[in-house]
Amino acid sequence: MTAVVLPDLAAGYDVDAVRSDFAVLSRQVHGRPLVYLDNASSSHKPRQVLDAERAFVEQHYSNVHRGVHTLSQEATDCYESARATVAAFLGAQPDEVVFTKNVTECINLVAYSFGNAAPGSPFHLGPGDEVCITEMEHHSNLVPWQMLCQRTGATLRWIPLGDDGRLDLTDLDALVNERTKVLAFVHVSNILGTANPVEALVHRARTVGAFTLLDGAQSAPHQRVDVTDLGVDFYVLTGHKMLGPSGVGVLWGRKDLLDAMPPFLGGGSMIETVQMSGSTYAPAPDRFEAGTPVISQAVALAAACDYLQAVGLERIAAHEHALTAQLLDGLRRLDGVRVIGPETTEMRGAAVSFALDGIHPHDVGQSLDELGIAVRVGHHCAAPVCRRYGVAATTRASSYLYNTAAEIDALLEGIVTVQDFWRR
Amino acid sequence: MTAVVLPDLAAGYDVDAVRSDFAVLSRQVHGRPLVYLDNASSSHKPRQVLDAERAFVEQHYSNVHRGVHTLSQEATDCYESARATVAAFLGAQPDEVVFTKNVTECINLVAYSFGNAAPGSPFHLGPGDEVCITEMEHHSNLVPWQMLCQRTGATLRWIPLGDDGRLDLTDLDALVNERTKVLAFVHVSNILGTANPVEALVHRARTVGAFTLLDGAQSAPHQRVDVTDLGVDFYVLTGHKMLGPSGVGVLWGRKDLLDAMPPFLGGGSMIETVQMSGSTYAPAPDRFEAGTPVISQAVALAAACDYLQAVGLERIAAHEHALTAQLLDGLRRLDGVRVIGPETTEMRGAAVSFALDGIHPHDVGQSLDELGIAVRVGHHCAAPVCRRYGVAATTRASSYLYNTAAEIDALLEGIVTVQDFWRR
Amino acid sequence: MSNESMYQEIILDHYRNPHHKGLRDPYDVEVHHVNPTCGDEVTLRVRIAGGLVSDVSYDGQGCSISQASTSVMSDLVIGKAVDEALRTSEAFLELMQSRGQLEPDEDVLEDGIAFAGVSRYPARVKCALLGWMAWKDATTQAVAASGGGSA
Amino acid sequence: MSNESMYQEIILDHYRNPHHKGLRDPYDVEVHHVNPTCGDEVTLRVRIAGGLVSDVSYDGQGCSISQASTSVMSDLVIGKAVDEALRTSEAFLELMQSRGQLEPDEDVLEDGIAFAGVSRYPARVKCALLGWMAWKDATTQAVAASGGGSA
Ligand SMILES: Cc1ncc(COP(=O)(O)O)c(C=O)c1O
Ligand SMILES: Cc1ncc(COP(=O)(O)O)c(C=O)c1O
Repeated sequence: MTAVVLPDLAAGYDVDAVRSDFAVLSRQVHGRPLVYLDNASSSHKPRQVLDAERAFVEQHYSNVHRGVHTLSQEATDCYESARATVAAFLGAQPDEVVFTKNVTECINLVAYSFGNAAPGSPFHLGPGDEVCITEMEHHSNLVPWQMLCQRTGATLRWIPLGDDGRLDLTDLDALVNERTKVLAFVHVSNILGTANPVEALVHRARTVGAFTLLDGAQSAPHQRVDVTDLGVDFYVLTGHKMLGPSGVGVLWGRKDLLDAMPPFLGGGSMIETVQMSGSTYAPAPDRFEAGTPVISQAVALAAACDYLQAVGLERIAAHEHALTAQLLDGLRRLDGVRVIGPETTEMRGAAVSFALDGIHPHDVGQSLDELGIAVRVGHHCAAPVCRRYGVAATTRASSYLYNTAAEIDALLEGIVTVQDFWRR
Repeated sequence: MTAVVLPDLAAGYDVDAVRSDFAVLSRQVHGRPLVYLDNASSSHKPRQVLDAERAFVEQHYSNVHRGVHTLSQEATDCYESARATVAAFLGAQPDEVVFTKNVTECINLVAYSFGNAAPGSPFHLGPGDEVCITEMEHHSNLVPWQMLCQRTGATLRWIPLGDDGRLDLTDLDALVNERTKVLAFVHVSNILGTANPVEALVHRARTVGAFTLLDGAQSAPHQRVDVTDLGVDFYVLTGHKMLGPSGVGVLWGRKDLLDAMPPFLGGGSMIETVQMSGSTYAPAPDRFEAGTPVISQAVALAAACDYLQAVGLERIAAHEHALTAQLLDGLRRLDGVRVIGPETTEMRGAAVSFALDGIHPHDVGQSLDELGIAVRVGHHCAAPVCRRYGVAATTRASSYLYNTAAEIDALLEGIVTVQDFWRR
Repeated sequence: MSNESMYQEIILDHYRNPHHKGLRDPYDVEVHHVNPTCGDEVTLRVRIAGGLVSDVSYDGQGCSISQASTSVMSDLVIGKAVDEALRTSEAFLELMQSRGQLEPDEDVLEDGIAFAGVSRYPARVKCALLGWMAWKDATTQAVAASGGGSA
Repeated sequence: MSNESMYQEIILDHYRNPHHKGLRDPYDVEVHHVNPTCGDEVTLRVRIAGGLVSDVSYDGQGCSISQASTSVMSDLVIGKAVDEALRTSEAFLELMQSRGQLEPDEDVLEDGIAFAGVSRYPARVKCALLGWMAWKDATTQAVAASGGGSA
């Protein structure tokens, strides 16, 4: 319905053209040009995405699904086309795509749905059953499973981290075993940057008949993803990290599983028949979209997928790879810097965590901010990782399609300035 | 952070001034000016709300809460001011306000949190305990309680409907009794228009020590709400019906209850400490906002609250009251029309459901659409109400602050045209 | 109503004077289908004899689209070989899923082409399919019960 | 760093040369407080005698703001009457919650006024309050244990 003008990058990766689509990137912070390196936390949104959402809301908005009037039919068309776009983005079918509010809800959806399964159902968990995660999970792929295990009496196990910032798979066969019902792990770590060996883990899970859930919050924004190639049962992502708005996440699940799983949230639109005494539920994806869905956010997310594909995910990945190499290389040349996570660009994403000797991450982050450089400091919702590497917190720089080599240089210089200031 | 120009209505209710803020209202549908009377399903959004969201996203966006850099601090400020604005809108304190994706999630949040409570907790339910709702609930305030009762073994009971479209309170004392843990009911019905006697119901619930939840999806948009005056324990609303975007809902709860209730969704931001072996949780409202919240949607909803208050909720209520009287009066003069719900304007909202003899609601809705008139047809997510009044579906017209007396006339004339067409 | 109305004269005719309506004997299979979102329902009987759809009869209530479409369906399938009738129902299904993008084949769908406009209204597609889905369900059951392929 | 920096010289001085740091005897109550979002922690001892805060000592680790603020706090409360010290801590709390809107009173907060800028950074307010909250907790416990009002 909405014509969106996408960047024309046929001639090569023109980062300036990309940057011009993001209003905030021309902001000044403390009198310096903003250097935004907090993309693993959330990305900015190009005007194409904002325009698409606004055009939809101003011309075609209405509630979806249940109406026969023109606006409601147009809104339904826009919403369902958004589902088709996101599905195509993941190499999937539209009816395998469930819209939620964020990736955290997606994971809770799966965990609660399993928790609602009756004994005898393939999704049921009880004492003696196990859920396996890893020590590098974001709290959003950790706490829901802790809570599920608490409710059901199942046992939570985890694959530990090695000293190199990668999973230690030595005991994989013991950790993922015949009792394992679910293996849930992160595709690319938001704190370490580590990219995990999906194939090996999925292979092991399949061998023992465990369901697999892949947390794609940090992969979908940065690389081409094909859920069939990945071979997992569930893949989840969050819109705000991939040029979309806050308030939208996506659960992709195998259709046969989604149709068989018990519902999670109850309410309008997820039902088939409702009587006071009991209800039956609609097939997926409706079954998992109770209430008025995140309509305009889904439309905006589809525009973000279009934008990413117009720029080209391979080109984005290559661009980020170069920036990451530059950053890792630069950090290596500095004194008093320790990278937490893989120190080379093999099997890794663009998030780079580090510690500066004797300077608290809060002070690093705040001092960099005074230079206009936005990085994230803290435990990055992965407290066990910090504990594993003996730090209370890290400083993390994470680049995206609109960052430049000059910005990485600015960060590296900024680190030196910060070191000088705090070591006076 | 964002200057929003609000309508100046000091001089009286100027509906044309209000209309000029809503782009879609100047649309044509099937060659006729759009007459949008589907507001109980979802409302349109004025440019002030869209501008506020866009200004935020283009200048101050970042993830909230966890960052020390300037953008993240600004975004946190905007998000937390939005919470304060919504709290003030409800006569509440900011830390009693939880942002969700819609009212359906709010109700599930409360139901699942109660379901997660351990035996001995005041929120725990088990066999012998009861949840009481009403026969006029939206599926979103019905299915979550059915599911909770299924999980816990508690019993679901409901206050029945009388022939007049109002609750039949004859057996109230038996239905809400010493075993009742929760009384959940709708403030204003989305299908019947009925406004419920909150005071009497809350009084009974308090007498037996039951928690009360009021579904304000259809009251918050249309009248001044003060949660303290209402005397309930939980009040829930949804943004998209009150000039806000899709993708945002609000749970208000008494702070002592929110702080004591077990968490619902697990993940980032809702935790205090996380170890692989177990976690502790943050106080409310953070405890109930797992993952990246609906940041820009909350900012937009606050702008919607500002807009509603600038126009004046009393004036909006009075304007709608006049339109509802005009519609009920007009329907009464027509042959072959049956109003389903209260037939006068006493204790009622602006949603008016009706049936045309011998014409299926689908055909009514579609034929009205061909005249440019948008109404909703179906069971309006309240199937038990349709069953109660012996219809498969109804046609519902629902007005809001931007509707005009001329539009109500257009609907009434449209009904006659539809009757003529289908009775040929 | 306007020219671009989904309510073509053909549809209105079938709605006002439905063909083959009223349950009849003999039959092989009877089914009852409901559209839960709007409460429309149909009870439908099928008789298969010698590889032919020898009779279809039905009763039900619902909107003009579901009623007219069931009437058109019965006209189209009665007397056809089961195979061919199933192909016709596939063609109708395809038309309904086309979101107004398909030019229907009048040789195959006859009066059914009047529903092309309905396919632009997702909320109404289910109405148009109610009777067809009931027929397909009943026919599949009847063929399976007769223990044979479709001939 | 820029002029509008939250890192005022006073803060840096206290951070580099913290006052009263190192756990000391005698004491009435010892508490351990952690800021879960960043892992900063402090162990703090309080001794109350004759209605006065006669000693505060502490150890801990954390960012410059939490360390400097604890140092400033100990300067401000040691030797004060418990009542007065509690009022000082209220004044500091109020300053921290002011989002940069309050003009701090130097007579009451002395070096503490250097933290006015920190109140503009919600993420850092908790850092600035860590030591104060620990002190308040310990003092309240000590007063309660001594079985008395605050005098
Ligand atoms: C009374 C009532 N409750 C609950 C809901 C559900 O709202 P939402 O779909 O925004 O969750 C609605 C609206 O659809 C409603 O009118
Ligand atoms: C790997 C990973 N998983 C999950 C999340 C949670 O995402 P959200 O907060 O959007 O739910 C994040 C981001 O914060 C993440 O990086």
